[in-house]
Amino acid sequence: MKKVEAIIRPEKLEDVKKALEEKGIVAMTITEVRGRGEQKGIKLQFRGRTMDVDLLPKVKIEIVVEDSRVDTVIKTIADSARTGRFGDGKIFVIPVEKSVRVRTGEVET
Amino acid sequence: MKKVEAIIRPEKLEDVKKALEEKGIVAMTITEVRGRGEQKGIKLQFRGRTMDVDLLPKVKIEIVVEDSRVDTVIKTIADSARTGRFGDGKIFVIPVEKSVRVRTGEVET
Amino acid sequence: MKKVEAIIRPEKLEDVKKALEEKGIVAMTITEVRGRGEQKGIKLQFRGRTMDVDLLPKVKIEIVVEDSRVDTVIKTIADSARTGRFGDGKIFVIPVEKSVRVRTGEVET
Amino acid sequence: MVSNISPGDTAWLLTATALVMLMTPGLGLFYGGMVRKKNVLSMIALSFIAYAIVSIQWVVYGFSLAFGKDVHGFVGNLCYFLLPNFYNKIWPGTHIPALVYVAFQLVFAAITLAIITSACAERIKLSAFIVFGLLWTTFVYDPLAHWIWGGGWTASLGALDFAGGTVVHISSGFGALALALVIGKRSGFGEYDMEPHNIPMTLLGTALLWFGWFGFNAGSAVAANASAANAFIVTNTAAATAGLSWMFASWIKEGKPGSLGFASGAVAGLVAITPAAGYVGIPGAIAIGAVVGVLCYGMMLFRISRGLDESLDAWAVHGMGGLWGAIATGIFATKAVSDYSGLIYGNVHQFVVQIIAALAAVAYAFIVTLILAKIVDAVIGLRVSEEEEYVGLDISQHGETAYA
Amino acid sequence: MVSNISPGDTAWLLTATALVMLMTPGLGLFYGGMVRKKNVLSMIALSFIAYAIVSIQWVVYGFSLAFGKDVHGFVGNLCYFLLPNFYNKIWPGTHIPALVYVAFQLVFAAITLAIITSACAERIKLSAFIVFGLLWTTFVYDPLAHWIWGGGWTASLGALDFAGGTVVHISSGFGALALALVIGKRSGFGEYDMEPHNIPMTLLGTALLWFGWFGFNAGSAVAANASAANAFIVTNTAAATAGLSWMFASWIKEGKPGSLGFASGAVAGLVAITPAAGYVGIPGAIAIGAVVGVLCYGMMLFRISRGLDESLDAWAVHGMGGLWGAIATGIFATKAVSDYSGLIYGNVHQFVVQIIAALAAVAYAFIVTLILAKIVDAVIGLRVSEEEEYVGLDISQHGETAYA
Amino acid sequence: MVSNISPGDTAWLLTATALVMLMTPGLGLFYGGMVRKKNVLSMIALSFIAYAIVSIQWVVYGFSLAFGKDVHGFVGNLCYFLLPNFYNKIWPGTHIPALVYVAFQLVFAAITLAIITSACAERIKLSAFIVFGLLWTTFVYDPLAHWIWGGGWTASLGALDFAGGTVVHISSGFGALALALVIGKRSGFGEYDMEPHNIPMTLLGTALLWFGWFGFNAGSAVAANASAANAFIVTNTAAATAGLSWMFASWIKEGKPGSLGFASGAVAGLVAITPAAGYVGIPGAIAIGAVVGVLCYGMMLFRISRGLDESLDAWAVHGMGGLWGAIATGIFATKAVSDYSGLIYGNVHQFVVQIIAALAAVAYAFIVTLILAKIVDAVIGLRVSEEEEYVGLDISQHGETAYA
Ligand SMILES: Nc1ncnc2c1ncn2[C@@H]1O[C@H](COP(=O)(O)OP(=O)(O)O)[C@@H](O)[C@H]1O
Ligand SMILES: Nc1ncnc2c1ncn2[C@@H]1O[C@H](COP(=O)(O)OP(=O)(O)O)[C@@H](O)[C@H]1O
Ligand SMILES: Nc1ncnc2c1ncn2[C@@H]1O[C@H](COP(=O)(O)OP(=O)(O)O)[C@@H](O)[C@H]1O
Repeated sequence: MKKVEAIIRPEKLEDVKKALEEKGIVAMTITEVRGRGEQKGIKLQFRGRTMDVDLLPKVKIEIVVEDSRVDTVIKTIADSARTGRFGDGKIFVIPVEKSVRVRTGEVET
Repeated sequence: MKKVEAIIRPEKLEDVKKALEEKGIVAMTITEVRGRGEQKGIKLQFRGRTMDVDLLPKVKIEIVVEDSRVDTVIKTIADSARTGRFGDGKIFVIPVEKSVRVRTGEVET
Repeated sequence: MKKVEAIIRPEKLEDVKKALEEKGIVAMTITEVRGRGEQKGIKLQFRGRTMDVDLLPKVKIEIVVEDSRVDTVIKTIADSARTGRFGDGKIFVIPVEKSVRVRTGEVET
Repeated sequence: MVSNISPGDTAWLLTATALVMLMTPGLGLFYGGMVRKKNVLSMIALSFIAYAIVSIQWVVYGFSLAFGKDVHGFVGNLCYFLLPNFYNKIWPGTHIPALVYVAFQLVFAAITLAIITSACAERIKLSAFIVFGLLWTTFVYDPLAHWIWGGGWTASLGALDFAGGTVVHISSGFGALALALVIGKRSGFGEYDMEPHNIPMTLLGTALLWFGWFGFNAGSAVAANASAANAFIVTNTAAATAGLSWMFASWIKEGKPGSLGFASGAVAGLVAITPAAGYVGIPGAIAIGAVVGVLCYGMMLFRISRGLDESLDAWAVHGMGGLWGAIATGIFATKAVSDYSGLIYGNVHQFVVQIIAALAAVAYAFIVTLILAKIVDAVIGLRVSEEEEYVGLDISQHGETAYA
Repeated sequence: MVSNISPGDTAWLLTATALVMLMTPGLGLFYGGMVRKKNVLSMIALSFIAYAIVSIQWVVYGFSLAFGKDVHGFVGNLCYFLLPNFYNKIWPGTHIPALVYVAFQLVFAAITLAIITSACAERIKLSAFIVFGLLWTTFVYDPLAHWIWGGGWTASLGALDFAGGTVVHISSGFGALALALVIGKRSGFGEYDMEPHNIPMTLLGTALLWFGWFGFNAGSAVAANASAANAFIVTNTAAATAGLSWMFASWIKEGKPGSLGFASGAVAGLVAITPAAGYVGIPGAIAIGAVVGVLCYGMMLFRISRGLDESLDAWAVHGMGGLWGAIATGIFATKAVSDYSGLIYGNVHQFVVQIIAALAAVAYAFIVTLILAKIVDAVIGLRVSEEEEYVGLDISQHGETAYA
Repeated sequence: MVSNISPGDTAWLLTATALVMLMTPGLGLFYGGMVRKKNVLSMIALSFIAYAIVSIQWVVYGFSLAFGKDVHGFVGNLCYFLLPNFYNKIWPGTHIPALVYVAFQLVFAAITLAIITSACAERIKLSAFIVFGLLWTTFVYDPLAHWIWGGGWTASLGALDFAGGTVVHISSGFGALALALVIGKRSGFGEYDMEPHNIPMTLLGTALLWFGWFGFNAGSAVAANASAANAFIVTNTAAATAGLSWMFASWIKEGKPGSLGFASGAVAGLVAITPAAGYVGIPGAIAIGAVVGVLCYGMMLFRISRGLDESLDAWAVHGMGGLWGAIATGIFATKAVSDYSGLIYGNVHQFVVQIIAALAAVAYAFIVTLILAKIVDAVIGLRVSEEEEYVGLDISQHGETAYA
């Protein structure tokens, strides 16, 4: 099992959710985060000065899936979250050793 | 070392904390998240329509422990967070390679 | 690749950011969390009673880097986040199997 | 006829009416801060909707039920249905246009219904509240207002209620108690904490209530005169004293004084001085405030200890505070500020009359509310479903999320 | 001369002016709650800055343009530049000091400019707004105020506008429409949701607007008399009715009644009763409110369906609500409360005059705003850059973050 | 005797008193938005508690110290202890009931103590504040109020202070400076940023302050007359001008105009016009406002550059703004609006008197506050422990968390 951790633009969350649903991926956890990529956020000019606006609001989506579906999840998120501009986000894949359903106590590995 | 990541009902947090303390597990990190499981949240009826209320508020508990205590942590959380209804949550176990205490710089692996 | 997950005092975030920038580490994701360490937070006395104030506000910094830079990141964070008092925080290292840039679809492993 | 209008009195009453109007959304914020994030819109909306329902009911027939021609000392008749020819009328016994008097009384009726929403916080069905609210203001508030202010039987008895201790606070407080019993506890009540989600919002609500209460009490002189002045200052004195009194009581008992405690105490002080504001002086106000802070704090603890989910303490603060205020009026009334005197000046009669009128209001409000709530529950159901309650009323009743 | 001041009238007008002043920041909160978190400071600041600009403009020359000696029925001259010798003046036809009249009129001019910020929410450049605002209040508001209240041509025609249906609401509503067309949609509009970030803030704003509107309408009697009393109570009636009317309309259409719907409806009711408040009675107020709630709700849906980003619905609520109110005044005016009567009493003339005056205001406000907006856009640019819009105006225009 | 009451004046003063009352919680919100999330309840609660303490102290003996029979020009005696027989009294020189005058003065005393909490934000022990507050209002405010308004020595000198430039603003501003020196910096001050946690809350506070200030200044005419009208409009003019002035100054210096800058400037303008409101006209108000915006902005920068943690700038805004206002009264006073004239009309005497009175207030407030703060610090300790400060005062002093 893997955890796919995607950090995307907040305004793209609905699109991503919809795209994932179509692929049958429903379960997910969402966290509001702030972040910056290698460009150090966005540069604003004012009165001859430049100001970096970093740590822009982002949304983190976490989805735990069996290994076989990881690539689908990644592709679906990447496609639906893309605008083509800086700040579109990143997706990380992290190993998960075990998963337990609290309601039933069932364990999956 | 492992990170146990549990996503539970917010109203169960106090119970879980208490149960863990009894087992000697004190350290933890809490994040407010929103999430949905495979049921796509809760269905509400109104005027003949159905509305999915998804992304309900949840609490994520992260606890890093030595491998030997992972099962205790999981069991304690699962038992104390359970109501038996949909939405009780999930627990994931993720490998941790190293841990550093900022105050002292001590490293544990 | 690894994810370095550091939980630090909120008031140290600026210092940590600056220290990391000097080392060329710019990209990061920030989450507001609450946490307690083994000391169970801070003890306050009042009218003869003692009260544990636990789950103090913390900031979680997540940085995904190539393996070779992990130690620099850890050291830089630890040094710049340190006050020497309880509550300074913890740093965890978690394996990352894959990383995808949404904008371009590029995959790194 | 219009020649007898006093612009000064009218200016003050217009202002006072606006001040009291602001109390209802103020109460919405006061309550809204105390519920969980998922119910804050519902809580504020209930106050607004209560205000709107009563606003219409009052000008159509509510004012008439309260102030129309007396029917057996119990209620007014419908002679003032839709306020016929009120434009050129001066309200008898005053120097203000009758329409100002109607408006001033309207805002009292409105907030009274809003207070009762404490009892059904975080679980009432919006449609049920609308029906219940209309019934309640008609069958509970209007008759009670008639009894004391419309020439009804407690007025004849000689009971004093300057600005609504019985009409507004006892009625809503004990009404809330009855409603809470019928609607039942919130799911999870007593099992886990339901912390207030936004205390600054509650403190803002407190500020608006305190501010508006000057209109409530000093406006009840229905003139810009010495009686209004007295009501103004004793109102402030009682609120301040009660705020500190609750704060110190909780400081001693719990080791820390909550800001919510101060706020609740202040409201309790405002409640208790309401019936007395035109009859007591500064020393009486201090006594009334000091007692009510401790009293209502105790009543809140008692309510909690009994596992009773009258969620935002309308009963403990308005009901019991109003009861104390009604009785205290019979204790501390002094000839220094009006024609009436109370127990401490040897006037046992006034004291007894106050108790009778207050207990009658307690009984009437409790019983009729119980009946109305049962009927509404039976016919359309007071409560939302378990799922709706779990996701919160903001989403389930309004389709909205308070904070994005 | 000062001997003719009525302290009662003056007291009420001072109060009314303060109440109306509070509406502008109240509107800032009303709007601020509806934008995204990254633009809330900008939204509130725009209201404050509009208020400040007009505050200075008005005492320097704005009042004079509106109320100075008539020039061809179109605008006032500059005889009241800097309010010469106003201290000892009583405003003609009233019993209040001229400076109170100036202040009362000032707060109307100020909020009108603030209403228009709906159209440029989340995308206007602060510097451009300052320039645009100064031009707009000078070239749109001041003449329109003159037309009806300063002895201009619509006044001569016999048009009625008690408290500013044309001057304040039509002008800002149709001005907002024009400005929205010039400045264009927010980036992302129609692609993804832009949810209100803090609905309780909007409800607080609603409360302050409602509260302040008593000063707006009942203050427009410029005396503490029966006309003020009538304006006060019909204002409340229309607001309550319209709040419920919008709420029920959206309940039927969308299945759930939003608290924002109630709030928007209440504001629509307040808007619509504004021109009518001194001329209609309770039944008229109920009719006006019931219609306007449904009407403005429909107009909002229509605007959205057309993909028009007049972001916070100044056009749908103030523009169309004001238009309806202006016309409704000509329908429901009754001799029971003033010297005028409307269509339902057979007075076709008044009805026609109202329509003419309203349409003239619509046309004037729309066209002149369009021109001014185009000019400002051409010269300094109305909009922030794409990046600035993306990070939000709080950071890009003010260098601040609302919530830490 | 009661026959001489003017209902109009009384109506206005009742209203004005309520408006000023609202300023204290308004200030709590203004301050509360600027502190960190963990101290917001403490900050608001300090304002409420200041209000409550003074409310009781004032009716018991504070009013008497300020307005009782003069003792050597320095303080009043205790002849008005508990306000004996005030019900039927008209306040001398006015047409309002004495109790209204007492209440009006009360709300001034209350907010003055609240302003000073700027200096001890995020670090004061609640119990220490209660003791300090009671001492401060008694030994600093009451004598200063007597000096100028109770027939004390500065009044005899001919100093002018229409609504409290010296009494309220200089006293609290320089008192705050002294208190900040004694209590010391917040831990972490200068090391890391302490960003305001909720700027919309501060803007709401600004709105309530501005609104209430109309009561403050126009109420100080103690009548609904031309002087009140003048005070009203110059208050608004100065606030608007100063808001824009601070905004533009920071725009030039920092490249961006903060909404907090506008808000601080507006408050500075309200402060500066306070002593002058009954003596200057519109041009004077514009001058006073334009200067004070830049001045107080500079003073804030100066304070920060000196590493001084007078946390929320009561000194820079109220102290220095009040000082400027007091002096400016001696510059811009004009016979066009009162019997007094200032420096620009050649009256050097008034100018000198203003400076003497202002500096005396500066010195008295600073020194006595320093002494009182030292005493309280020595006896019970002003500051919370380091841990308590770290977790925040909401939890450590009140056992509460603001937002859940
Ligand atoms: N190396 C990283 N470690 C942690 N988070 C990252 C990293 N790189 C990017 N992110 C997160 O992803 C977000 C979007 O990244 P960004 O670099 O702006 O995308 P893009 O490369 O398309 O411009 C950032 O705001 C940050 O939260
Ligand atoms: N596969 C998953 N990936 C990420 N988060 C998940 C996943 N499954 C569940 N969750 C999280 O756990 C929460 C509770 O899950 P849920 O499925 O509702 O529990 P249950 O299975 O008992 O009904 C969800 O709201 C979501 O935050
Ligand atoms: N074992 C753990 N698992 C998860 N989070 C932890 C753990 N230990 C510490 N933390 C996080 O780190 C924060 C700081 O830890 P703390 O123990 O207070 O530092 P120190 O050891 O220097 O006192 C905690 O508040 C918590 O959020």
